[in-house]
Amino acid sequence: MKLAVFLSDWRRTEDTLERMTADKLGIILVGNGIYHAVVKEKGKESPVLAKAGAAFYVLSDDLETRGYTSADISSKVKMVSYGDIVDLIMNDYEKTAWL
Amino acid sequence: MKLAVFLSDWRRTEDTLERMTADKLGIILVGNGIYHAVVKEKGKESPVLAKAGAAFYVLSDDLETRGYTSADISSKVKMVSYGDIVDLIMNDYEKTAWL
Amino acid sequence: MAELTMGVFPSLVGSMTLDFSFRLAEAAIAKGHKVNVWLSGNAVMMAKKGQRAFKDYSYNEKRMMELIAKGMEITVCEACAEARGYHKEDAPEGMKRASMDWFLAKTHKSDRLLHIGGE
Amino acid sequence: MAELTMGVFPSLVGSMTLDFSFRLAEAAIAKGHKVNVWLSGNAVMMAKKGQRAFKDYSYNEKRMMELIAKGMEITVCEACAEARGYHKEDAPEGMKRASMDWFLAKTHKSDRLLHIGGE
Amino acid sequence: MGAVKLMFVVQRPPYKSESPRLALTHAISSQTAEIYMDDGDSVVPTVVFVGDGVLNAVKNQQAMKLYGVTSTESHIKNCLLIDTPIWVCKDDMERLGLKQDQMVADADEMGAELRTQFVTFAEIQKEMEAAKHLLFF
Amino acid sequence: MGAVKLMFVVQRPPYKSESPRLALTHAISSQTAEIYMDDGDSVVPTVVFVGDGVLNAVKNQQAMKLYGVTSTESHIKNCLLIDTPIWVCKDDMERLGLKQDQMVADADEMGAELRTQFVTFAEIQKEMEAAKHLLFF
Repeated sequence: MKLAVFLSDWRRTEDTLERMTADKLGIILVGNGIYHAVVKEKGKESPVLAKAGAAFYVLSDDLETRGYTSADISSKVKMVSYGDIVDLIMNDYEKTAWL
Repeated sequence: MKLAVFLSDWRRTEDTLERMTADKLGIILVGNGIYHAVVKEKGKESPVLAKAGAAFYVLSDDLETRGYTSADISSKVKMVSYGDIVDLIMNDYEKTAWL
Repeated sequence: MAELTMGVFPSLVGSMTLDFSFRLAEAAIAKGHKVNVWLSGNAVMMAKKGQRAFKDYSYNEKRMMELIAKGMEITVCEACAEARGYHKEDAPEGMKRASMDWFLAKTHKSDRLLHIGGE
Repeated sequence: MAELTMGVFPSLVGSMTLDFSFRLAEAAIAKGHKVNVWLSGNAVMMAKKGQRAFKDYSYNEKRMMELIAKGMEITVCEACAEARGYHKEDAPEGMKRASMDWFLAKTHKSDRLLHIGGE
Repeated sequence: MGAVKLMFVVQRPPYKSESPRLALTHAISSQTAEIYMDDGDSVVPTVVFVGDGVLNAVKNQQAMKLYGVTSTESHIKNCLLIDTPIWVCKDDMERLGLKQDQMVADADEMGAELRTQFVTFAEIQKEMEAAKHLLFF
Repeated sequence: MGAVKLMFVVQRPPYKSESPRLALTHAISSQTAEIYMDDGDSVVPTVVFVGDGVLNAVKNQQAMKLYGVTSTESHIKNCLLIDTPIWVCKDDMERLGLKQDQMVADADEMGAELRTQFVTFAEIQKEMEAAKHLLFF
């Protein structure tokens, strides 16, 4: 399946993401999920960014709301707008999961 | 200080409890906090019950709401009622913290 | 043009998830998609008109009304609303009230579903 | 007899924290304590009268009214209520509306404070 | 389009959140959704408990007696009664030390024919692939 | 009873929850609480950011521009302006890789005299002991 996963929390209370697989997987960081793109806890990148085979996106509005900019994000992650998210879920992926 | 701490979550998103100290510390498990009294994840008791020097309480109503009884709780934990919680916070402790 | 149905459950103020949802709906409509929104759980807080716009709280009533005018279909869970004391006369114009089966039926023909749970 | 002030922030339906809070208040009053309750954040959802009692949703209006009759003082954050579209005429009888300083002042003389945050 | 498969995935424990309850009540409402659909169309939900969500399926919940609200146990039984599949991830039950005899396994007393299925995450993954839409709670 | 110390402890990040905002607005309201109290009485709040709560104090938040809501940054500055102490746990800043120049350190442009204090958890613990009441958000 082609799956777009939304993460909106920094401290996650589920481990579904780690266990799921998809032929094509996009992880869209929104809300407090944006911290996975910018915070290096104890010097290490968020384990979310280690999900094998996934493409990573971060919503610019939510990033900048919290005081960060494109200069701060991991090179694995692409900045996107609301319009880009619409295109991702309508064109690039078939199913969504807000975890 | 004499501190009564309330825990109402199973997957906690703070680590304040681990870092705080109190001369007298009571940990009152309510809501989904009751799982700390009964669930042994991977065979191990909840790390909450390892907090040094603390007394542990679990609200019977919230325990039984979730399908557990006094027979299921760790021997470290004492079952209490709403009335008992009132006595604890009014008589035995001076400050409270709902984490 | 395709059809997107969103099920939104978190509350008006707090998580900013309704702010997100209406902005996403706006972007989808701007791209020519049909958008349906189902509000359940604490998201039924949108079913009380006359919310005041303060700078310290999420305020979505105005944007929601504009999107309804642009063809967004929005329906609120009737039982979830009544349990919170929101009656028919409280609902903003253009918002429907229905039972949960409305949402289930909408998913049937929708090309995409974005279901946003949580409080 | 001592005085307990509770600050309660989570929503009416969802976490069951308001159910907890009113039951604790009831137990404290039964033991002769004076109880003050401050509702802020999504807990202002109690400031809408006419909530329907369904078995699938937390319902606290009846217990709250009984506790008010027994002397519980309960005040709701005015701005938090207005932002959600709850006006003065929506509030149940006996519930006061005030700004946040009411709560801060209450803590001054209270023997105990139980502040329950969260959504 | 005929029947469309929906998958309701409950990932979190009961009562502290309204989500598990809403997953079950929404799934149950699929029964009456046909009034909004064309002849021959239907939605077919499966409700899956994974992660800490398996705690929703612990039996003997006293929510009605103690708090006056329907228990998630009772909703699970209602699902079984109307033939909505209930799946509980046994990998997570094992992780949390839950035995099958602690769980809501059937609604025999209500006359339900369907029983709870205890499945692996691999089976859940497969079902996710088969569903048209996913709803995570 | 004179002055009573209150400690507001913010443990979680901003925006996904209303809590950090409410901690700040409630602390600010201590300024006007005297109308409800006897002469000479007052409440004296300190607002402390610990754990992931330190993320509230990252500067350059664009919440007003992008979502039309006051940023927590702006509320922190308002606290400083009315001489309400703002403490940020530096142990947690270090853990999350936050440098002091990324943080809201003052409200000089508003004419505030007070500045953010970057403190250890040990100092916070001491202040918790000194406060009459604790409010965790």
